[in-house]
Amino acid sequence: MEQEKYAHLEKELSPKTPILKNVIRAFLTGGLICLIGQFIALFYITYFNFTERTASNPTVATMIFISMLLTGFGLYKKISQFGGAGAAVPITGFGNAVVSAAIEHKSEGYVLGVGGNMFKLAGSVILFGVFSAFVVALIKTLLVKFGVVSW
Amino acid sequence: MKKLGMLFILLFLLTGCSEKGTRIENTTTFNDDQLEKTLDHNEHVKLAIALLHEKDLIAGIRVNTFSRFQKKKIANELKEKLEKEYPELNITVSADSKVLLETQKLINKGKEGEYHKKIEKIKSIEKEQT
Amino acid sequence: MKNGNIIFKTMPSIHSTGVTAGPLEKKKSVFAQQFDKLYEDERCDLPTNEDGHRQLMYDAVMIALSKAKKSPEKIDILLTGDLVNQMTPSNFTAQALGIPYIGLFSACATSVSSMITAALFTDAQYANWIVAGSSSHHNAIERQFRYPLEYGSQKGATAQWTVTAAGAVLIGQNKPELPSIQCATIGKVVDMGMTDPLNMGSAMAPAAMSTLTNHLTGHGKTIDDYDTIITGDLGSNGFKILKALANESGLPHTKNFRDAGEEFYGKDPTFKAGASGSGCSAAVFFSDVYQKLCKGEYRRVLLIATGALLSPLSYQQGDTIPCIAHAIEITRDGVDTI
Amino acid sequence: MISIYITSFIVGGLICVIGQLLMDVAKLTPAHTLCTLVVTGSILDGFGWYEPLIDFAGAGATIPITSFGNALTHGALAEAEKHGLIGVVTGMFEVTSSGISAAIIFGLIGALIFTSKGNI
Repeated sequence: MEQEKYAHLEKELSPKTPILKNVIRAFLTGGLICLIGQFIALFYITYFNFTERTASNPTVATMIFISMLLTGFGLYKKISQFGGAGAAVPITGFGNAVVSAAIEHKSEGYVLGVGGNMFKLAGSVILFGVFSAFVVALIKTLLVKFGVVSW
Repeated sequence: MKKLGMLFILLFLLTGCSEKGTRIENTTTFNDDQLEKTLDHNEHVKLAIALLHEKDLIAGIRVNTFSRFQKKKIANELKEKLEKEYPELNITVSADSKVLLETQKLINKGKEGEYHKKIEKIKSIEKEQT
Repeated sequence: MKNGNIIFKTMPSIHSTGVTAGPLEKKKSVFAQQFDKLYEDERCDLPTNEDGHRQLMYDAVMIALSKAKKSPEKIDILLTGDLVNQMTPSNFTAQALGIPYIGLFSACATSVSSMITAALFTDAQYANWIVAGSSSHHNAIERQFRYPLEYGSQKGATAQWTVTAAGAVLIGQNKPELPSIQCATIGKVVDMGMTDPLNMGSAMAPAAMSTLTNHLTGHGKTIDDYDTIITGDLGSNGFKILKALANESGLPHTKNFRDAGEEFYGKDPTFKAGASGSGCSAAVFFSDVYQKLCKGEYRRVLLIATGALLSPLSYQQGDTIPCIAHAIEITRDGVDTI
Repeated sequence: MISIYITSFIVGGLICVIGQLLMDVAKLTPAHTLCTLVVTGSILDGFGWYEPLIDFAGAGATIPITSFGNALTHGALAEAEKHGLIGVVTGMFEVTSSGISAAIIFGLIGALIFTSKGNI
């Protein structure tokens, strides 16, 4: 049998991705995580000297802390299985990627294992975040210099 | 699950329109009628709490849900407007809920002796960037 | 030998088997009762996953030996394999057992490829007693092939769960009352251009089909000659495709087809398409199938173990997933039926 | 005050829906999806569109990974405004350090406390 014909057959028989179901679950999970973030932000705004803008830093750190606990107790993968991108896209998903890699590679020691592999999954997010930020900021700065746009 | 989504959308639409409010505390001799009018008449402002003390005017505002996209611009415009109306005052207008919250707390406590110190603190927090 | 089809003239027998499995298998596998040893701890009370993996294999071999009242010194060759890089769990097992050893890699088809090799050694009279087997350990394999265990990634309906299990068989000269290896087919690598490492069943199904057809034509058999034709770890999706391929290629029916991967966790939807891993086929073939052969429920079976020959490197470089399937025919009928 | 919770839920949820569609429809791996979102966030900030979204949705915009790209660009732009071109490089982590430092610290603490489990 040829590859193309098989690919056709395989596509016909394999279960379809339940996109609508996944999307609804992602919406609810992601929305809920952000809602929890909003409550944490409110907590920092109300009880500490943070404004709406500055509260996002401690909020993010707190969310990552919660994510560490959920990851360590083996719950985050269950949330992810339910929520898909709803659990991966929030910063807690970033935390999960870092913490899970760190926990997994503990057996190779703290330097080569944890240290060397911590950003195995999350590293690409940092790389592309930093690089795109560099390009965007560079373009904008140059455009401002040449008077095309203003800050 | 879909029902839950509908409920949220409904709530979302409902909260777009809630009552307006303006509260002003004045410990100075400046006339605050114009201030009240300016705050009241701004179509974006849902709630405003302002405090006039010595040389300071501090106003925390909350804007309507869909005006939040441009809430910094709204606060800046208000500030410019008020600066014209009260050229002698140091004016701070912020749409940050922290400023609103702190100003409200300050007024509710009502200890005039603390006003100056607290106002300076609010101003310094407000200036901090993320 | 022609086209990979082998006939074993002396019909080496499977004298005993040993199967071990982890705690999740103890709870969730429908075959748990038939396994010889089940662990309470997923690392078999050892520090790392790989240590646990090694213990699984070691215990499986020792159980198979003790059932036949043999000690490791009496064994001529050990033929085992697993999925960890360079098969270190198997290597350490061989070191601990002190048996002359060749490591074999056919991914999840190692259970059958090791049996074929063992039968060849026995048939050629180079060895009296050979232990063959394979194993896999969920934690050790997942972190190597996919993500860290605690990383949350949404698995689709075609994903399979690598089992924590090991199976070993003791193969020796023919003994008429024991299940014996009559013939086998060494598979060819089949690549249908599938690239999704989370849908291995559909990558492996054509390999299984190719080997099945080759075995039937090469040995002049029909599917009705077998009480069951059992594949290793196609999972529900791959198994469905295999049956479709069988219908398309003109096989009369697929009633007696089984798939160890699909059955392993009792079609529990939390395991998605079912079980996989080189321990999966070994555990089922050497427990359920072997016991049914011994009891006489099965007279003749065809075991087809399938393996996806990929590595994390190969699929990240955009390569397709080449697959292999090896078949071995085991019978209770005496030598006279050849 | 209630409305910020609703907007954060909806906007956060919708960003995740975009992520889910990238995974299910465009067939991207989770890593590719996250990188795409980060780059999107950083480009949006280049146009000055992400900050208004944060004002509108609060945590709904700051918690998804898009805000990471936004914050990196924002830091770089803020420094560039003050110090010119060199600020593009120096200002990048001005704003985002908290997310990364928290991830590093809690990652190590997590590794100290926990071991991974192969449960389902």
